[in-house]
Amino acid sequence: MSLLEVKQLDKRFGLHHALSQISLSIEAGKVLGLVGENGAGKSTFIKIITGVYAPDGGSIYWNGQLETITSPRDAHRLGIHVLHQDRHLIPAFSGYENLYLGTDIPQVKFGLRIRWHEMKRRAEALKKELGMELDLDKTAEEMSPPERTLLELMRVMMQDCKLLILDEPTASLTDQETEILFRLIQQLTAQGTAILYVSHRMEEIFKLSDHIAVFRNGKNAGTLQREEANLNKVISMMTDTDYQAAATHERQDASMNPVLLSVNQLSTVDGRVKPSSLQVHAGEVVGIFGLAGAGRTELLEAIYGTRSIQEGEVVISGKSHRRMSPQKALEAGMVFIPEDRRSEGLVMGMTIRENMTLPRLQHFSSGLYVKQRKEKHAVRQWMENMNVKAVGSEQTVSELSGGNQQKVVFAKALMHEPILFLCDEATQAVDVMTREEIHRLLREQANQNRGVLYVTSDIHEILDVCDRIYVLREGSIVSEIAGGEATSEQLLQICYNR
Amino acid sequence: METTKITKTSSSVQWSKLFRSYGTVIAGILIIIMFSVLNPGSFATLDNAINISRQISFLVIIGIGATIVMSVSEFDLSIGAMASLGGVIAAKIIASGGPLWIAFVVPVLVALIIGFINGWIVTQFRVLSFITTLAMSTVLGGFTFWLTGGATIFENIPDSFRYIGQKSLGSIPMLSIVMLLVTILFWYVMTQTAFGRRLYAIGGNESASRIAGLRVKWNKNAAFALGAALAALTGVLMASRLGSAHPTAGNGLFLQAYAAAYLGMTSFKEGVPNIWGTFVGAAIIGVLANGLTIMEVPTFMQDVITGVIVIAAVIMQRLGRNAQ
Amino acid sequence: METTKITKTSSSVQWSKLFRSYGTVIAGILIIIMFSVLNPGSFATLDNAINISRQISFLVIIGIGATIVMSVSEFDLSIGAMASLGGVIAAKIIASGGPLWIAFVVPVLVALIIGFINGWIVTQFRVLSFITTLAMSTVLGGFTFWLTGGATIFENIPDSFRYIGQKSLGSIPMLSIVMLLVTILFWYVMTQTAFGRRLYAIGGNESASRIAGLRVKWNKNAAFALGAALAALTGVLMASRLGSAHPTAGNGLFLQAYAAAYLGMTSFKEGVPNIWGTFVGAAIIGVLANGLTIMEVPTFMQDVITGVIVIAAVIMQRLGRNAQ
Amino acid sequence: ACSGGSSSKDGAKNISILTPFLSSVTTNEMVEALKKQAEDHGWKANVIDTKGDVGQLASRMEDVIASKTDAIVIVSTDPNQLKAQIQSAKDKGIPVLGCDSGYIDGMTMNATSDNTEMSKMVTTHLFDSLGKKGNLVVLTYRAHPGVLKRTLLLDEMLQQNPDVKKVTEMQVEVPGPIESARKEMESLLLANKAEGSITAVWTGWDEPAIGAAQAIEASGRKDIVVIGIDGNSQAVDMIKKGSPLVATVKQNFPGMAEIVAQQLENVFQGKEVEGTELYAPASLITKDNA
Ligand SMILES: Nc1ncnc2c1ncn2[C@@H]1O[C@H](COP(=O)(O)OP(=O)(O)OP(=O)(O)O)[C@@H](O)[C@H]1O
Ligand SMILES: Nc1ncnc2c1ncn2[C@@H]1O[C@H](COP(=O)(O)OP(=O)(O)OP(=O)(O)O)[C@@H](O)[C@H]1O
Ligand SMILES: O[C@@H]1[C@@H](O)[C@@H](O)CO[C@H]1O
Ligand SMILES: [Mg+2]
Ligand SMILES: [Mg+2]
Repeated sequence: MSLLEVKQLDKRFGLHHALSQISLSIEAGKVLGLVGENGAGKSTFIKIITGVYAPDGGSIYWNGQLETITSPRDAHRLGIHVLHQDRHLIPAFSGYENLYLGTDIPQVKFGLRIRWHEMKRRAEALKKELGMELDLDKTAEEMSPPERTLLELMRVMMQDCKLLILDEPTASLTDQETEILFRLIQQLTAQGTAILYVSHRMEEIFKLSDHIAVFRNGKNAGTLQREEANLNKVISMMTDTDYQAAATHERQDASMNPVLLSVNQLSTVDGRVKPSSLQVHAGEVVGIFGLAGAGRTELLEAIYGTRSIQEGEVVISGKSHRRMSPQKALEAGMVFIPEDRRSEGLVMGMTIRENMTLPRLQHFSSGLYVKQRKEKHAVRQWMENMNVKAVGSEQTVSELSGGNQQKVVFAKALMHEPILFLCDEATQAVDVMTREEIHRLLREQANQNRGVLYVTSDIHEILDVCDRIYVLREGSIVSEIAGGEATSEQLLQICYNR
Repeated sequence: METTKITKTSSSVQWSKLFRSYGTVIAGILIIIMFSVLNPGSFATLDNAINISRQISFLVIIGIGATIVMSVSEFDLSIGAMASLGGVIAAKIIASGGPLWIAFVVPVLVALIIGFINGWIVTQFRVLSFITTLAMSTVLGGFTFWLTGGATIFENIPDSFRYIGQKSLGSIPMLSIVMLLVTILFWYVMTQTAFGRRLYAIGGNESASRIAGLRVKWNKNAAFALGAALAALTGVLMASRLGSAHPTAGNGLFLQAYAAAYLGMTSFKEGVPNIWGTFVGAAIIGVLANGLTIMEVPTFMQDVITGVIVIAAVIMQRLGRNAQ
Repeated sequence: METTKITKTSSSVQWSKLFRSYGTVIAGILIIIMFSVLNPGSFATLDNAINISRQISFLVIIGIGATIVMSVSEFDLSIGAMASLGGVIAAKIIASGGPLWIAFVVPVLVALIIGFINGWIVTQFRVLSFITTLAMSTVLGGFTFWLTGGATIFENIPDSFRYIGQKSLGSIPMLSIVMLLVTILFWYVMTQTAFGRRLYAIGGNESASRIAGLRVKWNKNAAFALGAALAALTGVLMASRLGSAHPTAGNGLFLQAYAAAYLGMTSFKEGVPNIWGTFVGAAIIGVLANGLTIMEVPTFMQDVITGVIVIAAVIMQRLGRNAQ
Repeated sequence: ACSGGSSSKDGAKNISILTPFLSSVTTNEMVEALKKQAEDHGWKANVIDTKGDVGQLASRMEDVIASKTDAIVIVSTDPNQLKAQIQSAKDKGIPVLGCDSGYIDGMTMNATSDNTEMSKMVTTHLFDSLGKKGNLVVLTYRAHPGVLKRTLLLDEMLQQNPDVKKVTEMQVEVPGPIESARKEMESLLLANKAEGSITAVWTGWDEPAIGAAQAIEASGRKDIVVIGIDGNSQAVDMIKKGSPLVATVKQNFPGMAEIVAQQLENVFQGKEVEGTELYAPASLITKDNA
C-alpha cells in the first residue's frame, strides 16, 4: 500500500487548468523526483496535498484511507511537511521563533508562558545534530536567502515527518548546504520517511530519486524508474519533443576588447564589501564565485547603487561614478537581476506587461500617456522569446509559477537593451530548457559586445558559462581565473583558503 | 512561444467574475433600485439625481486625494485638517478683498507645499506616514485656529466667490461638473500616464521599483502633494458653497474620504485603490444618506442601516470572489 | 520579505542603537526635562505626576486595545464608538439600579462579542478591516444614540460606581493602578505566551503563519475581541471617572489611541506594535497636553507645538537608525 | 478658603477658561467677551479648548487645578460631566464658575440664558405665526446639553399642539453643522415636494438654521420658514435680508460674560455671589428688530 496516493486530481485557476487528472503514488522510505517545465503544475500539486489550495476534483488516499486535507494543519496532523518554493517566515521574528512556528513550543503548564531557554536549548541541539551553521538569533529579515532556506529546513526537521516535500530546495543553496540537505534526505528515507523532491537540477534528481514523475501542462506524462531514466528522455517527456542537450559554448578571449565596467577599490559603508576591483570587457561573461555569505550579492548591489558606497568608484564605459544609483546605472545601460525576485524583482500585484516595462516607461510614453498598444506588442514579443507561460500579458505576476516569474524578471532586463548585465542567481527556479536559453541569450549579448557579470551558487553553471571568474572571500576578491581552465576543486580550494 | 489558451465557458465563473469586479457597483445599483421602489416620487427623480451629484462632490474630490496617497501605500490623515485650512485661507483672502483666482490658487499652492513636506518627512526619514500626517493634522488645526481665532468667517464674502459652489450650468451644478472633471483627470493620470503607473508600482513594491530605477522619494512626495492639494480644493469649494469658512468644516470629511476609498478598493481593480472605485464608494455613501433622509428614517437608524449596508456590500463582493 | 541591510558594531553604532530602540523614550524624557525646567513649581511635582498618570490611563488602555489588533496587522476603527457604547451601557445599568459588577462585566462582554463579529467579518469574508470596522463604528454610534436619546446619562449614578474612577489607593489613583495592571498583563500575554507570539506571527506574515499551521482566523478574531473589550473597559472607566456617560465620550480617543500606538511602534521593537511602546506613546501625548496647559500656552500653539514635537520625536528615532 | 494661591508674579489673578466648543460661533463670542472682561478687571485669562472632547476637558481642568490657577470658568459645558474635577477644585479652594453651562453642587455660580426659556420664546413665536398648525422639520443635536434642553421643550410644546406635526427629526453632524443641515434639508425638500408638506423648520441653534435656509432658498420654495436660536451675526444678517430664516433668539453672551466677571470679582474680594444660577436675558430677533 502506498503512503500517499492521489487519483484524478484537478485544479483550475479561473478558466485555466493548472492540473488535470493527476494520479500519482508515493511510497514510504522512497524518494519520488518530480520534474516538469515551468508552470507544469508541480507547486500547485504540492499545495493541494498540503492543504494550501482546495482541489476542484479528485481524491487523496493516505495509507489507503480517503482523506480531505483542507488546511496545512490537516497536513501536519497526517505527518506531511513541506519546504515550499518560496520562503514562508515571519520577517521580524528571530530564527528561534520562526523555528517553533506551528510546532510544539515549550511552555509551562496551561500555556501560561513560553520556556525560552528550553526552546533555545532544543534548537541548538538540533542544529548540532544536523550539522548546520546558522545564527538563530538573527531575525528572518536579516538572513540571506540561503540562510532562510536552511531555517525552514530545520523547522521541517523538528517535526515527525512521514512525508517530506521539497520544492526546489537547492535553488539558491551552495554545494556546502546542498550536501547537508542530501545527507538529511538519506537519514530520513532510512527511517521510512517518504520524500517528494521537486527540482530543475537534473543531476540532483538522478542522484536522489527512486522514481521520477514527469508533469507536462498540468498532466502526468509518466513515471520512470531511476534506471530507465536519462536526461534526454526525461526532457523529451517534459516537452513532448525530441531533446538533445546543447553543446557547451565557445569561450571568448575578450581581453583585448574595451573595458565596459571597471570597479576600482570599491567598498561599502556597512563593511560587507572590502575594497575590491574588477573589470568586465565588452564581449565577456564574467563570473563571481564564493561561498554563501562571501558578499557577492552585496558587491553587485554596491555596483548598481542600492547599497551605500564607502570608497572607490564604478566606471561604466569610461565614465566614473563615485555615488551610484539605479537611475544612473540604468542610464549607463546597466541592469540588475536581483536574487530575491519576490521582494526586489517584481511588483507582484501588477501585470506582466506593467512589470516588464517599468524601467523603460518613458520609452513607451508620449509624455502625456503610455502607449499601451506599443507596450503590449513589445511585451508579447519578449514573452514569446522567453517562453513565458501565462494567460497573456495582462496576467498578474503573482499568479505565475516561480520559474515563469523569473523569466519575467529576465525579460524585463533584456527589454532595456542594456550593455551590461548584473545577474544574481538569474537562473534560479527556471527549467532546464529555459536555463539553456538564458545562457544562450547572455552569450548572444556578449557576442554583440556587451558584458555580463554573473553570480551563481551553482559551481557547474559558473564553470560552464563564464569566460573569467573572480573568487570572493569575506567581502574581498581573492583570485581571478580563466573559466576554461578552472575546475570545481580549484574554485572551492580558493574559497576555503586551503 | 505558447501562451496557454483558455476556453470561455462555465457561466458561474462569469458571474462570479462580474461580482468580483463590479460587486460594489452592483451593490450601489441595488441600493438605488431599493430607494427608487420605496420612494419613486422623491428619490428617483432627475432633481434628486442632480442633488446627490452635488452633495457627493466634496467627498469624491477629497476621496480622490486620499486615493492618490494610498496608491503609493501611504496614508494622509491630515486631509481633513487641510480641507479646513484651505477653506479658511480662501475665505480670508476673498474677505479681505483679494481677487477670486488668488483665493482659489493660494490654498492649493499652500497645500502642495504642506503635502510635499509630509512626503519629505516620510520618505527622507522613513517615518510612518500614519504618525507624520496625524501630527501634521494637529499642526494644521492649530494654524487654522490661529488664522480664524476659532470663529467662522462669513463677513464680506462676495457673491462671485459663491459662484462655483452655488450656481449651475444649465441644470447641472458647477460642483458636479468640477467633480467629474477632477475624477476624469485623475483617472487619466493614474491609469494612462507613466507617472500614475509609477505611483502604483511604488505602492506595490517599493524596493523593486527602486531597482527598476524609479525615483521613489520624488514620486511619493508628489503623491502627498497632490493629495493635499485636492483636500485644499475641497475646502475652498465647501467655503464657496456655504458662503462661509468654518475652522473645522473639513474635519468630518476625513474618515468618510477613507471609507469611500476603501469601498472603492472593492470595485474595478480589486484590492487596489482606484479613482472610479472611490467615486463609486463616495456615491454609495451619498446615496445612502440622501435616500434614508428622504425616507425620513431617524438619524440613529440611518447610522445602523448605513453601517450594515456597507458591510453587506463588501461581503457581497467577496462572495463573488470566493465563489471561484 | 524585505531585506534590510546590516552593519558591524562601533561606538557610534552603539549610540545609534540606543536611539533606535529607545529614541522615543529618550524624546519623552527630554520633554519631561524641558517642562520641569520651565515650570518646576507646577509641572515637576509629585501631585502632577500622579495627575498625569491618571489622565493617561484611558489612552493607555484603549491604545493597548488598538495595539493588539495592530499586532495581527489589522485595524479596528470602531474602538472609539465602542468606548462610548461601553460607558453608556455601564451607566444605564448602574442608573437603573443594577449591581456594580454587572455594570463592569456586561459592557466588556458585549464588546467581546462585537469585536468577535468584526473579526469574523474580516477573516471569514476577507474584507478589509478598515472598512468593516468603520462601518461597525457607524452602527455602534447609532445604537448608542438609540440607548441614550443623545443625552448624557448622569442621574442616579451612585458613588460606588465612581469609586474606581475617582478614588485613590493611598496617593495612587485607582485608575493608574488599573492602567499599570492592564499594561503588565498584556505585555506578558503578547511577549511571553504562545498566544501572543502567534498574534505577532500572523501580523508578520499571514500566509506563512497559515502554512505553518496556525489557526489564523481564530487568533485574529480573538485579537479583535480583546481590542474591543479593552475599548469598552476604557469607556466604563471614563464613565466612572466623570460620573456620567456621554454618547460620544469615547469618540475622541480613537485617533489618539492610534497616535499612541504608532508613536509606540518607534520604541523598543522598531516597526512592531508593542505594549510598552504604546504606553510610552500615550505618556508623551499626555505629558505634552499637561505641560503645555500648565504653561498656559494658547490652544492653537499647543496644537502646533504638539504636532511638531511628535514629528521631531519620530525623526530623532529614525536618525538613530539611519546613522548606521 | 478663598483664592487658592500663586497668582502670577505681578500679582494679577490667573483665570482659566475651559470649553470643548471654541469653534462654535457663539461659544467663541462668549470666550472673547470673557477675555475682554478679564482684561478690564486686570486678570490674566488662559483659554483651553478640547475640540468637542469632554474627557479631555476633565484632564485639562485637572491640569489647571494642579497649576493652582485662581479661578476656572467652564463655558458651554454640562458640569455633570465634570463632577469629580469640580469637587477637587472646591477642595483646593479654586472657584469654578459656569458660563452658559449649568449649575451643580460645588460650583460657585453659573450665568446663562435659560435654554428652556429661549426655546419657549422662539417656539411660541413660530407656532403662533403658523397658526398653531403645520408640518415641522426638526434639525437638532441632542448630544449637546443646552441644545437638548431646547429640544425637550419643543417635544413638550408639540404635545400641547397636536396640529403641529413633526415631519421628521434629524441629528445634524458636528463638526460641519451648516453643510450637514443643508444636505439633510435638500433631501427632505425633495421628499416633501407638495406645497405645504413642510411649513417650517425648527433648529436647535443657528448654524443648522443657516444651512436649512440656504437649501430652501436654493430650491426656490417660498412657503417654508426657519427658526434658530443664538442670534449669531450671520443668522441675524440673513433675517435682515429676508431669507427663509425668520427668527432667532439672541443670547446675551457679553451679558453672561459680564455677570460671570462680576461674580468672580465678588469671590476674589471675599464677598458672597448674588446667586448660583443667574440669567442674562435673551431677546427674540425677527425681521422687525434685526
Ligand atoms: N494563484 C494562482 N492564480 C492563477 N494561476 C495560478 C496560480 N498559481 C499558479 N497558477 C498557474 O498554474 C500553473 C501551474 O503553476 P505551478 O506554480 O504549479 O507551476 P510549477 O510547476 O511549480 O512551475 P515552476 O517550475 O516554475 O515553479 C501555471 O500556469 C500558473 O500560472
Ligand atoms: N540584511 C541582512 N542583514 C544581516 N545579515 C545579512 C543580511 N543579508 C545578508 N546577511 C548576511 O550576509 C551574509 C551574506 O549574504 P548574501 O547571502 O547576500 O551573500 P552572498 O555572497 O551573495 O551569498 P549568496 O548569494 O549565496 O546568498 C550571510 O551570511 C548573512 O549572514
Ligand atoms: O450655547 C451654544 C449654543 O447656543 C449653540 O451655538 C451650540 O453651541 C453652544 O455652545
Ligand atoms: Mg513551482
Ligand atoms: Mg546572494
